[in-house]
Formats: sequence, structure tokens, C-alpha cells
Amino acid sequence: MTKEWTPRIVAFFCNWCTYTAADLAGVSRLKYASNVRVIRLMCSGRVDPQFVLEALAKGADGVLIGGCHPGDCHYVEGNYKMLRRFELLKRLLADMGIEERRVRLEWISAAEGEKVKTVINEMTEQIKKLGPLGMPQKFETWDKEIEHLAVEVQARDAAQGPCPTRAAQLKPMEAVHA
Amino acid sequence: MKYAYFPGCSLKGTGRAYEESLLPVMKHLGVELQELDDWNCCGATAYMAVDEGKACAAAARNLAIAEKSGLQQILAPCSACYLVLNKTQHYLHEYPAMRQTVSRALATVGLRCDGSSAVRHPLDVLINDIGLEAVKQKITRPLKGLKVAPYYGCQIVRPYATFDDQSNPTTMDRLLETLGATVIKWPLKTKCCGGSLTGTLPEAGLRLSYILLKEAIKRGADVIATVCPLCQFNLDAYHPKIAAKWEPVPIPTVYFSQLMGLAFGLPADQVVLNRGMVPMKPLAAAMA
Amino acid sequence: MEIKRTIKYEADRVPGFGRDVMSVPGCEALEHCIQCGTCSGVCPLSIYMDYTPRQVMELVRSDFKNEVLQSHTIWLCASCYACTTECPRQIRITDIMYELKQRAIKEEVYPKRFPIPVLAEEFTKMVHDYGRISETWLVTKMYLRTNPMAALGMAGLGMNLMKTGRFSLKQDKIEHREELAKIMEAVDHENGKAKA
Amino acid sequence: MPKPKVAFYWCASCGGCEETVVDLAEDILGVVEKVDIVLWPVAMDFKYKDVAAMPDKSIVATLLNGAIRTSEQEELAVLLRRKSQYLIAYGACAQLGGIPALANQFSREQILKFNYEDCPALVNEKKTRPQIHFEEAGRAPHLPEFRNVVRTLDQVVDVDFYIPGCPPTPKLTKAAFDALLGGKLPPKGSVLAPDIALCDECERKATKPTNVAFTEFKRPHQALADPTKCFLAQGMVCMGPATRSGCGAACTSGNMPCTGCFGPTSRVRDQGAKILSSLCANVEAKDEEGIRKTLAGIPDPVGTFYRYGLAKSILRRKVDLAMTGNGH
Amino acid sequence: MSAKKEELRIGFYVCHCGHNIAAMVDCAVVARYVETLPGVALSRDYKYMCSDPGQELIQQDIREHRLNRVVVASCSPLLHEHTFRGAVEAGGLNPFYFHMVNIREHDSWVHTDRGEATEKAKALARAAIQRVAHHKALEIKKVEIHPDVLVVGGGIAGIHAAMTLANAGKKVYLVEREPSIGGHMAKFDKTFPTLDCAACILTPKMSEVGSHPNITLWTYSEVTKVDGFVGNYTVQVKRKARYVNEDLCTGCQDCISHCVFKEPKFADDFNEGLGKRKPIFIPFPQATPQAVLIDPEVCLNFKRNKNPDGSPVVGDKCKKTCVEACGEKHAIDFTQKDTLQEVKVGSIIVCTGFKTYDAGRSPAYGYGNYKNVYTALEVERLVNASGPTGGEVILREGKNADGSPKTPKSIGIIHCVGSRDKKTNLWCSRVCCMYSMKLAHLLREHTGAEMYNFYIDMRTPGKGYEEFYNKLLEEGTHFIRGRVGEVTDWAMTPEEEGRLVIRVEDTLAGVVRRIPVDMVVLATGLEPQADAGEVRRLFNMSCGGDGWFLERHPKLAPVSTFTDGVFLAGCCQGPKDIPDTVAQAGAAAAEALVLIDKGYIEQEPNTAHILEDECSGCKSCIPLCPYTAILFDEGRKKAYINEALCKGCGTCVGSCPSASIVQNLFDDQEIFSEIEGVLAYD
Repeated sequence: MTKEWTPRIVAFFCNWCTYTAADLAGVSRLKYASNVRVIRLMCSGRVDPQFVLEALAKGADGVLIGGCHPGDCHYVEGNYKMLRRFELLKRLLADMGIEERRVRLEWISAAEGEKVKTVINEMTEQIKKLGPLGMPQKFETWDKEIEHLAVEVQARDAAQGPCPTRAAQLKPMEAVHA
Repeated sequence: MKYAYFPGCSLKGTGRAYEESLLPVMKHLGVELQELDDWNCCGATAYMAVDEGKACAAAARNLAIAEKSGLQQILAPCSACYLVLNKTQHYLHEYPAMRQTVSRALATVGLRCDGSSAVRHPLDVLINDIGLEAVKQKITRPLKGLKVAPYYGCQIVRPYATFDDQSNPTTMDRLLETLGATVIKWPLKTKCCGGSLTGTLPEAGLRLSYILLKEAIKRGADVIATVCPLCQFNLDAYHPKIAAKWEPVPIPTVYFSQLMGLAFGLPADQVVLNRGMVPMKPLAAAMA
Repeated sequence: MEIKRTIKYEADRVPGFGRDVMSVPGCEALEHCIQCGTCSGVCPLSIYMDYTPRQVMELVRSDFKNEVLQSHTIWLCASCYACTTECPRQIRITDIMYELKQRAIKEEVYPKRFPIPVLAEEFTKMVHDYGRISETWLVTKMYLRTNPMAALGMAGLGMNLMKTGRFSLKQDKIEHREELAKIMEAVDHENGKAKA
Repeated sequence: MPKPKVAFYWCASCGGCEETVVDLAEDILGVVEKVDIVLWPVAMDFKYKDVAAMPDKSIVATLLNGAIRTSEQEELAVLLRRKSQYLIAYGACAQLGGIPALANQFSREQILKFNYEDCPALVNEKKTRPQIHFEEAGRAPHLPEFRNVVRTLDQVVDVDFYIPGCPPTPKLTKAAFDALLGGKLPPKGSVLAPDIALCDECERKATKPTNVAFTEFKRPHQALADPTKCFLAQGMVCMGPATRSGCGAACTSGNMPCTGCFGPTSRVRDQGAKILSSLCANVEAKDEEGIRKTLAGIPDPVGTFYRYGLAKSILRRKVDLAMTGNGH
Repeated sequence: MSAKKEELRIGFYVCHCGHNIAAMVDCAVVARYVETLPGVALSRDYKYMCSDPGQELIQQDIREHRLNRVVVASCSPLLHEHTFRGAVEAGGLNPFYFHMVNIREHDSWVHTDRGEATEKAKALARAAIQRVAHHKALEIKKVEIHPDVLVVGGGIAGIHAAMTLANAGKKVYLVEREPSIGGHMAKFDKTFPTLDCAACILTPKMSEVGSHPNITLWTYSEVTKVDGFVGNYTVQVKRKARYVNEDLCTGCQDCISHCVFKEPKFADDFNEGLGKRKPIFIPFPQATPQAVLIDPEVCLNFKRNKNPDGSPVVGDKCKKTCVEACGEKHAIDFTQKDTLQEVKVGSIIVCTGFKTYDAGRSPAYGYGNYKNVYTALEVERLVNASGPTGGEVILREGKNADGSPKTPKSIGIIHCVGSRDKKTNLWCSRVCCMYSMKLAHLLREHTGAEMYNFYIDMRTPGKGYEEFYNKLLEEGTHFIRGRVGEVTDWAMTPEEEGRLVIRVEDTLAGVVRRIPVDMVVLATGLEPQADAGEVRRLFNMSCGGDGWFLERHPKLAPVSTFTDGVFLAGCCQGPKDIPDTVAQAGAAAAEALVLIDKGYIEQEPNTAHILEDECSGCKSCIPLCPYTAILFDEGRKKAYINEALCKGCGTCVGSCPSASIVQNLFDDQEIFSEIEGVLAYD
């Protein structure tokens, strides 16, 4: 890699406050780090903890969740539901060895374009300090110890015909289903 | 109640009447003060003008000594000390670069300052920790009929103090009322006395002291009560010069602690009215 | 009648000076100044200043370094913080004044024989040497360096101080002076000013 | 016509799955009648070389239970995959990692150190650790290597079907055999259990109100559970809503909350995240302090929500664990 | 599952938006990259996608290239999603086979490195391509609009909005908290810059409101609850007891003159406390409705204790001369209680106005400390002919040489009090410069005093405003550019004795000045109402960081809110003068008319539904729905969603432990592929 490593952050922003605030940041031409990828949801209450885990597993170094301030949720209290999940999710992630600062929940109202900028820049800096999380690479490293299986299987296949590992399909199967 | 006590240089010098009156009053109220071990000058306003980093480091040495002593609260009666120690706390919290410089410097002599102690002013402690009710209990000679102009000066309420209103402080007013005195309302209670300019640039500095003294007399005050050794000095020591330049404005200026000592009926050597240059007649009259 | 040209050329500016001052802790908010004049309005000493505090703020922001560092204004500031408290943009004007004083001392451009910077220097020196201030000695030293004749005018005050038991020729010192020296040295070191 | 060949094998497991096969009771006779068991180490004497000698795909189905932790298990998985038309992950360990996969919270070094050095019940003065090469009296056998990571069967070889449970129920096992022998198998990759959460078959469902708001969480040992009332309504963590049904609500009928051994429904990628989401959203408190206090009743979210599913979870393993190389 | 999937043919368009995007994102590179992604049949970059030719391009491509999915990378979907869905539909495709990528607000406008911005655009585009593959055809839902409108607040904004709607034949409920409509404008003497009398232009409008057959006017009332959604709001209004039957009272005021209190004794709110009123009173002569009310706190017929319901206890001590005076009208009713009324409306216009900054928060100016320091609103009443002094400017403190109450010889008006200040309110209140000049003119007219205006910057951007400034300059008003440091009462010179002294830097002259005056007027700024937070929640609106209600878009939707069917007008949205307020009120009324006349609103089909076979009936989702849209079918032992009530937040979807709830447009699959897409870059 020639370029300096920059963190990848996936952000889940609620449509009414934080996404709008990010639009406002744009309209106001505020400048912030370019490594955040925003996914729009209608409400922070829609943020399924699976999304956070999936983002981390697929290569995000951090996840930012943005919702309306407490009491301001467009859907009355969706943000509280996220807050509650977030409290336990943070602990679960810590137990799984993921630094707390990689996952952040922020209340950003539609008027707080400036806060979008500050939070993103701050988070980028924090994660830069933490370094890459690199889950896809980790998965690869973990599975190095069974890499030989594929090789062995291949060698034997060459001698005796195919034996599927995870990826390959078994032909007679389909006959049975049909 | 126990506090670390940071007297500062003035309270050992020209402002000794402040310490001499404050310590007995605090003792009388059951407050224990433990003077900081080998404290050094806070740096006052002069040091900040020369080198901010060193000024903070010098002040932080005192904070570090206090933290080491295990006492969480530092009592700093002098306004300049109070401000500088507080300012240092703020800088250590707000500016990571400053915090790093200072903590590395302190580390060279095995000291550590994490900014955990609170710098308190005696007025803050009297009102919020001890309480005016407890003060009232100790009064044996209420200051009935004594008209006092409360003078806070600049640096205790500005800009870091949170125990009183920055524009219109009232803690000393309430304390003096509790002592039985009549508190004079005047708009100059936080105006500058001239600070060190009285010495370095008398034309400007003394004029500020003159205005204060004149206005206090005009509003009918018998005495000015102050909380700062420099204010007391400026309002007390330059009367001949002021009289020569403008007009005589004969009104004594005392520390609030001296008035407390009076009201508590403490012996004269613990009220030390003899330290004032302007005759204390109005006080004597009021006491009679 | 003497006439004086007051025009300022771009060459009179020291580009970057304003930004540099604003990068110092406590001085950041200067960029928000709206030149309302509240600082001058509340300053008890603005009436003696060559530039009002507001003007100093603008001169700093516009990089007129020489004008600012040579101005009387910065030495007239008594650090009463009235401006800082009242400023509608929360600019810590007092702290900016401190910063300007430091720069003026460092560049030795303050008015010569002007007692205020001398007092500051002597004060600092005394803290270094003894750890504490003896007011009597401090004032004496200042007068000796600036205006020895004025010291005579202070004789009356000295007498009065003596009468009230507030005059002392004893130089108070702290026990661990070497500790303080070491801290100061370390600060210099941290700031890249290690003794040559 | 020769009877279809069937194999059973066990990897990192407790043996409970084998019990289920036995628990088919009289039904097993029906099964045995219809099939020819060619490998079942727990009950019958076959050797590796017997299997290796079989032609590829000569076994119709292999039911493999247990997670994959050692090189030997990997090798057998590969061999059986090759020899079988259908490889079926049998039980929670093979499907999800199961209890053994909780070890994915620790590194190999931590595990070996504890078990061969620090464990208080241990006598091992020389601190000898298991070896993969070992020479004595001129013999140098190859021993299995203990891997860094616990894996599910499908993380090692291709798997056709899953029969869930810790252990799977005889009923599901029999149904699987019936489908297999009757040629009525669902699409490849299916879990051979209903694709609906446990509450569907739990008798306590009716007792759950529609306005549960958690103020505290109690663990089973901290309270005497009402034998009829929904556990969640009693403030006890029950994985039922996030767990596939098919067990006949065995645990909840026995007055124990569901711990999730059947794994998630097909639409869920991470069972733990899902139950977390649902439980937390229904906490009553709105302030961080109150929320934290309520959730303090779940002191070990990983152990609670991934009791069986850690290896199969999105993160699979504690992410900051060191990997150590081959050879102990 | 097994059904043969139609081959994916995605069309991708990246918009240059002139230079707005193209300057920071290499659009051609993005288009070429997307072309390589699976399922993409066509990829183009184009100058302005939202233009007619841009939209036409999409339609043509759908037809010619048999596209079955469309992705446009341009600005925010909040701006143009609707436009492009329309184009997709016009091309013959279901409009929801579309997804939009925001590479302007979220990319080109906020980044500075072209390479990085282009990379980001690629990642976002890829995510959309992956996501759109999972999109389903959806149908738009239509919701009927109830034709009645609620207007909250009876200031000039509310009055104008209500009148506009009523004149268009719509039924309006106008709810006002105070006993009369009129708001702040009713307190003003004259209006700038024309100097026409505020009462003369406002009073006719007020009485028109009072008598309009289409307007139900509820004063002394507050909205306490709002339920429902656009087109179908149910609003609960609390009508506070006035102890006078509005319908029976004729406004003759005989009761007031016959009150046992011979003289007015109690501070009169309408006159900012400068005047007095009796316990039974009418707020001001032109009040609408023309009905008196009784203040139970001071009326002798009430005891000082309260009933358990909070209403005051009726006593029997007073002679009730008022009842006697009212005679056969029987309008006075001491037993009146607060009542709750419920109305159904389709849309709501919020015009709750502002409050003025509390001058006591700026102690340096001495308000409350020095009696002759006034707020501007007090001076409005002081110069008003129907005000407490009959229009005579006499000071609270001091005497003239002849012993009469003191009239000021010099007056200082301080601008920007509480405004443009980080410690109070950072915003410019927009009207203070102009009203300060108006007051300078009026005070000079009334007193002949020397006038000083202290300003930071003069702001006169309105029709005829700068001309007004010029007029004041001609009148000899002293304009001193400098924010006043302090107002004090200690004298330095003989002419300062006994007067208020203003210390200020005259920044244009570059000197500090002390200016003695007899009267100080504080031009206090405008602030959000104290209860703006609660009101905002009531109507499900947002507030900016400054506390003003937030419009949907600062330029393009200035009177809409983020809640459909709730509109804003007047100062509750931010400080503004009367012309702007009236214009906004008209605009809000027009927005409401659009809804009513169309008769229905199309709703985003982003609702959730439960997969019948998969739901285990665990009930976890039911308490989560804020709209009680999720119900439990006791027969089938499963939950189901009433989609008419569902607003599409997706909270239940994110919480369903067995993933058996699906949200249209935000399906798990769609989001998972978006996550994968944004992260799959190299």
C-alpha cells in the first residue's frame, strides 16, 4: 500500500436529525475526514446490533450511530431504544476485545452540522490512534492454520477425484432435491 | 473541617494582618488549616507576563504538594494566588500540551499533579462549607451601626471563580450583614484598585484607588472591607500621595477577617487593627 | 504644527503574527472578535492607553506586530479581567495581553526604563532565586533599575510600613530551591529552550 | 439391494449427541434395520483405514457431532466429507460451535497454560504440555494438534444439513432419517427443524403480557422461577424468542429458561446480537444510569447470548487474541 | 426462493451538479468503475441529472436498455429522491426500484482531496448497486386530509394565517394562551419604518378574526395534547377559566367600574407592569374577544387555597358588586372551571412567537438596579397614547425642578442587549436596530431629549429601512458605534451627578467616553419562548441549537417542519419583523391549503410488516411501537402490524429476535448489502 492507512468508519444516521445534520454540514461546506460512509435509516431505533457487528466484520474500523437528541426523536423514543442496546453492545464488544472507542453513539440534531464535523473528525483521530481493527484480515489469519486442508484436499482430488470443502457443491445432491 | 492552606508571599509580608486575623477566625469556627509544606510563590500576575509555561509549572508545584498532602481542598486567601492556582488548574485541564509540559517538569523532581484538588477562597468556604448560621453563633459583639463598603476587587470573582456572580458578587455582603453591619450598596465593588500600577504607574494606578475611596465616603461608608492583600495595601498605604494629588479621602480599609474577629470578640492581637495606616477611628466608634 | 503620516503599508505587517498569537492556549477566540469595544468600555485603564484594547485586538488580528508589541497598552493592563468577563465573544483578552507581554519581553521591544516589565522580570528572577517574593526587596530593585530618584519618594511609605509592622528586609526563601530550579529547567527543555 | 450406508462421528463434543442416537430407543431398531452403520466409534469398532478404503460417496449420510478443534478432527471431517453424499452437522457443537466454542474467548496459550500449569486441581510438576511430535522407544507417533480457533463443521468442510440442539432431540433425528431415507430432503443448507422461534411451542407464551418493560434481570439461581409464567415476564433472560424451536420447549417445560442451543432462525445472522437488541429495547429506564443498572443483571453478555453460538457468530472469536504457531 | 430470478439490469447515473460535484469527484472515473460491477447494464455521468434532459435520459434508458433498477449518485435524497422516483416511474418502472447516493452534501462539499472524495463516491455507489438488487416493487399509500386547520398562537402571524385560511373557506381553530389575541404587535406604539400606528393596522384584523364565521377563536387556552399524523390530528385544548362567560359578556366593562377595588391595584401585564389593573379586567381596550376576565389570585371572592383539582376555592366574602353591575347578562360565573376540548384537524400552523431577552441577565446595564433603566417594550407602552401614562414619558425615579415627575433630557438606547453575545444569545435579533431607531424618533418627538444610540453594527436591510436610518441622522440622533461597557450611577464630574452614566468606547473616534443620561433604554433581543421545548415536543417538531423551531429546509421549505402537516410562521422560527412574519404566515396558510385542496397525501411506503409464518408470537415488539401499530392476534397467537398506523421507524424490525419483521425500503438484506458495499473497497 502506498497510501497512509486511514480508518474506515461506517455511520448509521437517522433520517430526521443526524442525516439532515450531515446534509447541513454539506450545505455549510464544513470540511471533515472523508473516511466515513453514511448509511441512512429512518430512525436510530432501526439500528440492529447485527449491523454494527457486520460492519466491523466486513472491515470497518469504527461504527458511528447518529440519532436525535433524547426527547427529540421523530418517532417519539426510537433513540432511547438504541441507547439501551448500545449500553450492552458496548460491553459485549469490550468482552470480545473491541475497544470501546470504536463504536460511538451520538445525538446530533438537524441543526448541528458542526457537530457532525467534530464528531467525525474526533472519531477519525481516535481510531487512527487505535489503529486498524481489520477483521477480514483477522479471519484470514485465523484460518491460516487450516489452509493446508484445502491444499491437501486438492492434492488428493488430483489423485482420486473431488472432495468438496466448504465452497464446492456436491453434484448428486441436486438430483435428490429435484 | 480541614484544608490545605496556601498563604502566599503577601500574607507573610505587607498583608500579614490578613493572615493574623484570618487564622484565629478560622480556628474559632473549628476549621483546621494546614500550611502547605515548602510552598513557593504562585507567580502572581507578573510571572504570567514573562513565561506562561513556567508560571503554570511553578503554580502546579504547589498543587502537587497539596495533592501529596492528601488534602483535597486548598484555601488561598490572596486574590492573586487564588486566581493563579485556579487558572493553572484550568490550563492543565483544558490544554493537553500544557498538561504534558507541566507534568513532565514536575516528574523530574518526583512530583505529580493531576489537577484533582479544589482551590477555594475563604469567602467560598465561609458561605458554602461553614455556613452563615455557624458564623452567627459565634458573634458576641455584632457590628451594629457600622457601615461597611464591601470591596471584592477584581481577581477573586473573575474569571474562574464559580462561587459568586462575576458582575455582582454578594458573598461578602451576606457575611457582613450576618456580622450585624450595614452594607453600603455601591457600583464599584469589583472595580480595579490599580493593582501593581500604583507602584509602577502612579498616575493611573493611584487614581483608581482614589476613586474607590472617594466613592465609598460619598456613599456613607465608615470602612471598606476587602479580601485581597494588594487591594488593602493600595487603599491603605497611599493616602498621603492621594491627598497631595487630589484630596484627602480618609477612610480605613480592613480585611473582612478583621471585622469577623471584632464581631467574634477576639482579642486585639488577633484582630490587628494596629496594622492599618489610616486611623481606625470609625471602627472604634462603632464598637463603643 | 507637526504633521505625521499614519498610513500603513503591507510591508508594515508581519504576516502570520495574528494566527500565531491565536494558536496560543487561551487566545483562540480572538478570531471571533466583532470589534464592539466592550473591552475598552469596561477597562479601567483604557483611558491611559495609546491603543484601546479593542484596537490592540484588531492590530493583532491584522498582523501589526510591531505596533502591538511597542504599545503602552499591554503594560497598562492590570489583569483585572473585566474585559474577559464581559466580552460577548468570550475572548480572553487578559490572557492575550499576557501573551503580548511575553513576546515584548522576549523581543526586548518594551519601552525602556518602563517599570512594569522590569518589575515582571525582577519578580520572576526572585521566584527563581528564592521561591518566594519579598515585596520590599522587589520594589527596591525595581526602582533601582528604573528610576532611583523615585525610590526616595517612597521613603514615607516605608516609614509607615515600618510603623505598622509590615516592613521587613528579610528575604523569605523556600527550602527546596533546587527542586523549583529543576522544574523550571524542565519546562525550558520541554519548550525546546534548553540552556545552551 | 444393499442397505444405505450411514456413519456417525464425534469431534469436540461431550457425547450427548451420541446419547440421542441411543435415545431413539425402539425407533433405533427401525433405523438400524434400514441402514448399514459403517462407522460409529462410540459403539462399534471400525478403523480409520476401513473408512479410507471405502469408495468416495459410498456413505449416504454422515452425522458428525462436535466442534472442530484439532487437526485430527479436521482430517476426519475432510475424509468423511469425501466418503459421504450428505454430511450432516449433528448438534449444536457441529452447527454453531457449541459449549466448546466458548473457548474462543481465550487464546491457545491461555488455555494450555491454565490446563497444564495453573489449574488448581492439576499435578504436572514438569509442566509438560501436549506434543504433536513425540519420540520414545524408537517410536515417533504423530499426535493431533490443538488449534487456536474452535470452528463449526461448516467452517472446515461443506455441510449439507444441520440438525440442531444440545443435544438434538430423538424426534428431530428420526424425522431427519425419515426424510433422508424417503428422499424428501429440503434445500441444501437447511436446518432440519422448524424455522420459527421457540415461543411458538412454549406453553408459557400465553402468560407473557404485551407490555413487558424490564427493570431488572435475574439469573436462574437468583430467584425461584414461577413454573408457569413466561421467564421474560419474570425478568429472567430467556433466549427463546431468538432461538429456533423444535426441542418441544424442553427446558422451559423443565422450569429453566431457554439458553439458545438450537441457534437462530434462518433470517438471523447473529443470534446474540438479536436477543440483545430485543431485550435491551424493552428495558424501562431511559437514562444511561438507570439503563446501566438494569443491564447489570446480565453480567456476561457473551456467555449468555453466545452460549452455543460463539463460533458461528459474526465475530466468531475474541478479536484481540494472539495466534501461536504450530508445535506447542 | 426457487423461482427464477429476473436478470438484473441496473442503470447507474452520476451527476456532476455543474461543478458542485464534478469539482471534487471525478465523475467519469466513478461511472467507469460502476460499469464493472455485477448487474450493472449501463453507467453514465451527466451534467445535471435533475434537469429535464437528465430525467428524460433515465426514462429513455429504461425503455431502450430494459433497465430494471436505477441508481443515481447526486445530491441528498431528502432533496431529489422524489424527482428521480418520478422519472423512474415515468420510464415504466416501479419507482421503488430506485436508490439514491448522496455524493454532494456527504462527499464533494465536505471533502478537500479529490482522490479521497472520488474513492468515497465509488464506495457509496457500489453500496447502492448492491442494495438496489434487493429492492422490491412497492405501492404508495394515500392518506386523506381532514380539511380543518389548527392555528396555535394569536399574534400577527396566527391572525394572518387564520384569516387567510378562513377567507379561503376553510374552518380554523385559533388557540391563544393570553386572554386576547394580538401578541407583541398589540403592545407596540408605532411600526417601523413607516411609523403607522400598530393598533390602527392590527385592530381591524383582530375584530375580523373575532367575528369570522369560519374561525373558532379560543383565547386563554392552550394545546395540551396532539395525537395522530398528517391529515388526521386529534388535538386537546385546555380552556382556562376566565370566570366570565365569553358568550354573554358584551364588553361593557360596567363590572370593572363597579369592582369593590375603587382603584386599580395590581400590576398590569399588558403594560409591562408599568400600569395597574383591577381583579376583574380587560387586557387592553381593543382586546379580542371583548370580554373581561377575573384574576382569582387577587379577586376577593376567591379564597387563597385551592381545590384538589387545582382550581381556586370560591368564597363568599366579597359583596360581588361586579355581578350586580353585570345584571341580567349573568356573564360572571365564579364556578367556572378549566375545561378540555378535543378537535380533529388535518394540519397545524404553529405561530407561538417569541419572548424578549430578560435584561436582568446583563447586570452591567443595571436593569432592575437603576430605576430609570427601561426595556424597549416598556418604552413602547410608555410612549403609547393608551399606555399607563397616556403617552407621556415620565421616569420612574426623580423630579423635575418644578417638582413634577421627571422627564428625560437625554436618553441612551443600547442596541444588541442579549444578542450577538456568546454568553447569552449569539444571533442577531434582526429587529432591534430598527425598533431602537423608531424609539429614538418617538422619544425625541415626545420629550425633545438628546438621543444617543449605541450600536455594534447598524443593520437596516429592508425596504425603506436605510432611508429611516438616514432620517434619524437628519434628526440629530447621536449614533455611537460601541457596545456599552457599563451603565452606572457614580459620578466623576458635576454634570454626571445624579444621573446614569454610560461608559463606552466610541470605536469610530477611538476614544473611551462617559456619557451622562437621564434614561437608558435596553434594546433587548428576541428569544424562543420559555416553553418552546415542550411545545416542540407537543407538535413533534425540532429545535435548532439556539432553541428556535427548525424549518424543514432553510431555503426551500422555510415554513414546513420535519413533521408532515405541521407548519411554522413568525418569530417562533427565528427573529423577524412584521412584514416577514405576515409573509410567512401567508406561506404557511398556503401550504396548509395545498394539503386540503389536494385532499390526500402520499406516504412513503416504508412501513413494516410481520412475516406471518415466521412470527413466534413472543410479543417483544409490541411495547416498542410508539404508535401502538403492533397488535397481538389472540387467535393465531402472533403479532401483526396495522400498516395504517405504522410510521416506518423500523424500531420493531431492529428488535425482532427472530428477524420476522420486515421493513419496506430498509430490509435487513438491503442494509447488509449496503454495509458490505461501502466496505468492499480495496
